[in-house]
Amino acid sequence: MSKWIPLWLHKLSSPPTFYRFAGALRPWLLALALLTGAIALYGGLVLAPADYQQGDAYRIIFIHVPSAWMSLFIYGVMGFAAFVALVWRIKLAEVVAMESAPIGAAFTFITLVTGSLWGKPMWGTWWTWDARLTSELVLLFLYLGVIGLYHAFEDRRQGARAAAFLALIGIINVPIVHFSVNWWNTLHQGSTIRLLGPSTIAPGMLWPLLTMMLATKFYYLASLFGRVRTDLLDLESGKDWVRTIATGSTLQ
Amino acid sequence: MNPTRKRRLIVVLLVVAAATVAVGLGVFALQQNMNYLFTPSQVQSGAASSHKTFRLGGMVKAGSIQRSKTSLLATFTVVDADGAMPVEYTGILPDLFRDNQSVIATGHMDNAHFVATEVLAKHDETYMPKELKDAMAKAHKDKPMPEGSDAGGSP
Amino acid sequence: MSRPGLANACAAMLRRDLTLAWRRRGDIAMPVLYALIVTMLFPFALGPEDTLLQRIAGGVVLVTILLAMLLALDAMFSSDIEDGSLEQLVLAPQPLALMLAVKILAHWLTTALPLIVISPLLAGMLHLPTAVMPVLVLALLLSTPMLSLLGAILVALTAGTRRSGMLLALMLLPLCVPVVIFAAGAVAASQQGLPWLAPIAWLGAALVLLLVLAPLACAAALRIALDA
Amino acid sequence: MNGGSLQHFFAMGGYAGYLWPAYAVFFVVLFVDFLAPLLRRRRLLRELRARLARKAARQSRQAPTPTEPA
Amino acid sequence: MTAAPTAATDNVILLETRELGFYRQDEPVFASLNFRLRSGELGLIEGDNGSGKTTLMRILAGLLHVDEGELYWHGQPLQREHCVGEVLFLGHQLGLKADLSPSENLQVAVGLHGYRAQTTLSAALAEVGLSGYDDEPVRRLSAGQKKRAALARLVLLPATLWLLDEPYANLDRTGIALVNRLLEEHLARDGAALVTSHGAVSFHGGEPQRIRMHA
Repeated sequence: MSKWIPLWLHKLSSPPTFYRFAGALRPWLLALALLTGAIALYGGLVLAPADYQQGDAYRIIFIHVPSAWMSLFIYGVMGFAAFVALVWRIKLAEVVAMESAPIGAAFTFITLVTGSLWGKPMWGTWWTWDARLTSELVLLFLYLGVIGLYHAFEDRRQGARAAAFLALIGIINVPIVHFSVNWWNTLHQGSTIRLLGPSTIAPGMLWPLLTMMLATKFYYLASLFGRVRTDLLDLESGKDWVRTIATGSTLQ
Repeated sequence: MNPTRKRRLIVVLLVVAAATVAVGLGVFALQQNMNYLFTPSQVQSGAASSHKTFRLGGMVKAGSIQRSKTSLLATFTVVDADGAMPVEYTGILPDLFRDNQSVIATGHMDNAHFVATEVLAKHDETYMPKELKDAMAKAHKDKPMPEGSDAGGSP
Repeated sequence: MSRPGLANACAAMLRRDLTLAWRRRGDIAMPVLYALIVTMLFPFALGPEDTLLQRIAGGVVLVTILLAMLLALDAMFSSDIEDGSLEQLVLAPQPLALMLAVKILAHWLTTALPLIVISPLLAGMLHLPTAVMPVLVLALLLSTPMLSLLGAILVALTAGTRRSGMLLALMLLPLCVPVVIFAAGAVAASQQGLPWLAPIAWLGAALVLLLVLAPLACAAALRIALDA
Repeated sequence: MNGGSLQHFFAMGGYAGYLWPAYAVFFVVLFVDFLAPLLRRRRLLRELRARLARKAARQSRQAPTPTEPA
Repeated sequence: MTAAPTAATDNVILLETRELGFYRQDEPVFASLNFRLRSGELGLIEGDNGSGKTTLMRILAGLLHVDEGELYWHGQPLQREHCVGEVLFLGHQLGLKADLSPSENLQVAVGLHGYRAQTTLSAALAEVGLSGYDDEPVRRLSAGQKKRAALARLVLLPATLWLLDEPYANLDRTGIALVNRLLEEHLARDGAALVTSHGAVSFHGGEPQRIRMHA
């Protein structure tokens, strides 16, 4: 089964190797996230002009939209890692899937709260049962379910596999929820940034948005690496490499 | 055929059969008319007459907004391509509520006008500075901004 | 030695679960009682205003029945896990998914069916028009098996854990959102005199798919959960 | 940037009450998310060191190495 | 691993483990376990509490995933589908429904597994000494009688390999003799059995293969 995995990936998926790799990369990722985040904030809050319709309130998109993207992107990563974990039983994949869930939940929560803070002045309501909002809420519940199931097991690896299974079921569920709620005509606007055809956003507003998207991606990787490192220490606490780290004088 | 393969084949056949039935039912369901939003012209043609409460969707007619000086009562007209419906609403209207804005109002008919219990403003997915918008508006004289389709993948 | 046919095995399982349920008849009555009490509370909480009760009747009955089923869901495999019957079932020379499907059917017959039988009474308590009742029952007939099937997957996933009541609710909620939307949509449409076949057709489509996929998923989940 | 324009900036065209809480939520949630594993890691390592110390003490007390229960 | 050579070398190798190991939370429960079980042979798995006897049984039954090493069934790498219906497992939990009578319980088992040749339900109950109890719910039986009801499955159902986890627990002297008789009959039919026990077992039908468990 492991012959399908390239050798370097196989090596990287060994916990001590990944621990060192992630430890070396994490500060750089964090620095990149902070740098791009700062640029995006300056661009979004100071440089970008006010919107013709929404005035300054639209500036919430610079965090709302990247967070919403991340909430879905992280679910995708989690689902992929969950699949790998279930099929090939690779420990690192289990850990990546399980440690992605809290970050995804954090971004989903941010999306919901900032969306609410945007919806009140613009639509006139904090919340509406529209397809996007509802599927985002369901996404939050899925994340919480995965986290809850993971922690309900005494055996961590068994919990990870059960929660990974739930994550896979959830992947199918999110679009279904979206379309089922779509019935009740939707209030949320369409997609602004399109892969095909021109974006309907002015360039001065677009670049901070894209930069922030990049920043959240870097942040996700930095946070994920930190979480995975911690979880590996916990899971492998009986192994020699962890003992060396624990007793070593430097907290590396 | 060995039992494992046979079992797998049965499972695959069952899944395919179920998917076929499900697709059939889905196609049938799509052919049914599911309309939860009525435009003023539909209301006037009597399409919504069987409902007590329904949703009215359309654009706010320019210059039709009248606010009461003593209360929160507001009256305005919602129009679509070839219909208009007077609406009355008591409450605080959202900031985006203005002339030529797409709105969705929930409520019921009272004689010839619509009494709304909730008014929501729908904004489009276009973001641009005011100057640019003015410039564009000048370019395509009195052409409304394109209302985007809702088929996008990202929120 | 002779291996029994699938039909025999299914019949044996169904008979076993139904006999067990019959020996504990009191447990069957509990969800019904629960649904009656919850429905009764609504007029008290909202006031006996007919129009208001009528408007919410369909949704209230659906949600009440969903919650009543959730109450009974936990017990779907718990006794079988405790006494080792589930291990024996996993090791039996029969397709596990099929056996689980039979167990789910037995569970549906003993928990959901009594609820569907009293659903007109529940709806009547909230003054749902009689003309809408058949649609409500039809919606329930299609949606409750889905809740049983989805619930079975989640119960199987939590089979290896001790505290699972709240967790089960948290996990089931996102999965049953579409089911509730379509079932309630059909009832509401019928109540407003609109065509209600479309949501019923969607429910049917989902049910057909779940009937095949859920037992397979349930079997996989159970193997994961027992693997410790 | 003088005081007036700074004030103008913070007012955000009258939407300050919505905009700034949104940004605050964004940063607070992500900060907590980032801090949680670091704290957990510190605790883990402390516990592990304590466990190893206890084990070493146990082994030095009983000169012949005892068989650890699996 | 000490696997004493036995006389039954002419029979086919039914089950073989190669370097089998199992970990719980990365702590080895047992490691590099090697043994061969031939048809007509009894394997006695010995070890202290916590040495992984039950874990091994559950692995062999197919309830637990193999972490390390390989399992062979008739010389082929073991897959679940190959040994389906050939293995009977008797674990700590007996798999009896407390609200059903012994015969009802057995009927369910027969419905899933089928009958072994030339057995009937009443004969099986008589053999384990539960003749008068076939309408009593299992809940009201004593611990030893419950065990006997579970043993009746061994009499009634077809299988090549028996995996018996602590079959002597809760049994009186006649019960122990019953287990031994059932084992002897099973081995005489060219069946094989693996039995765990942490106590001394006096098995009269020839010297069993002893498999010691340690981490």
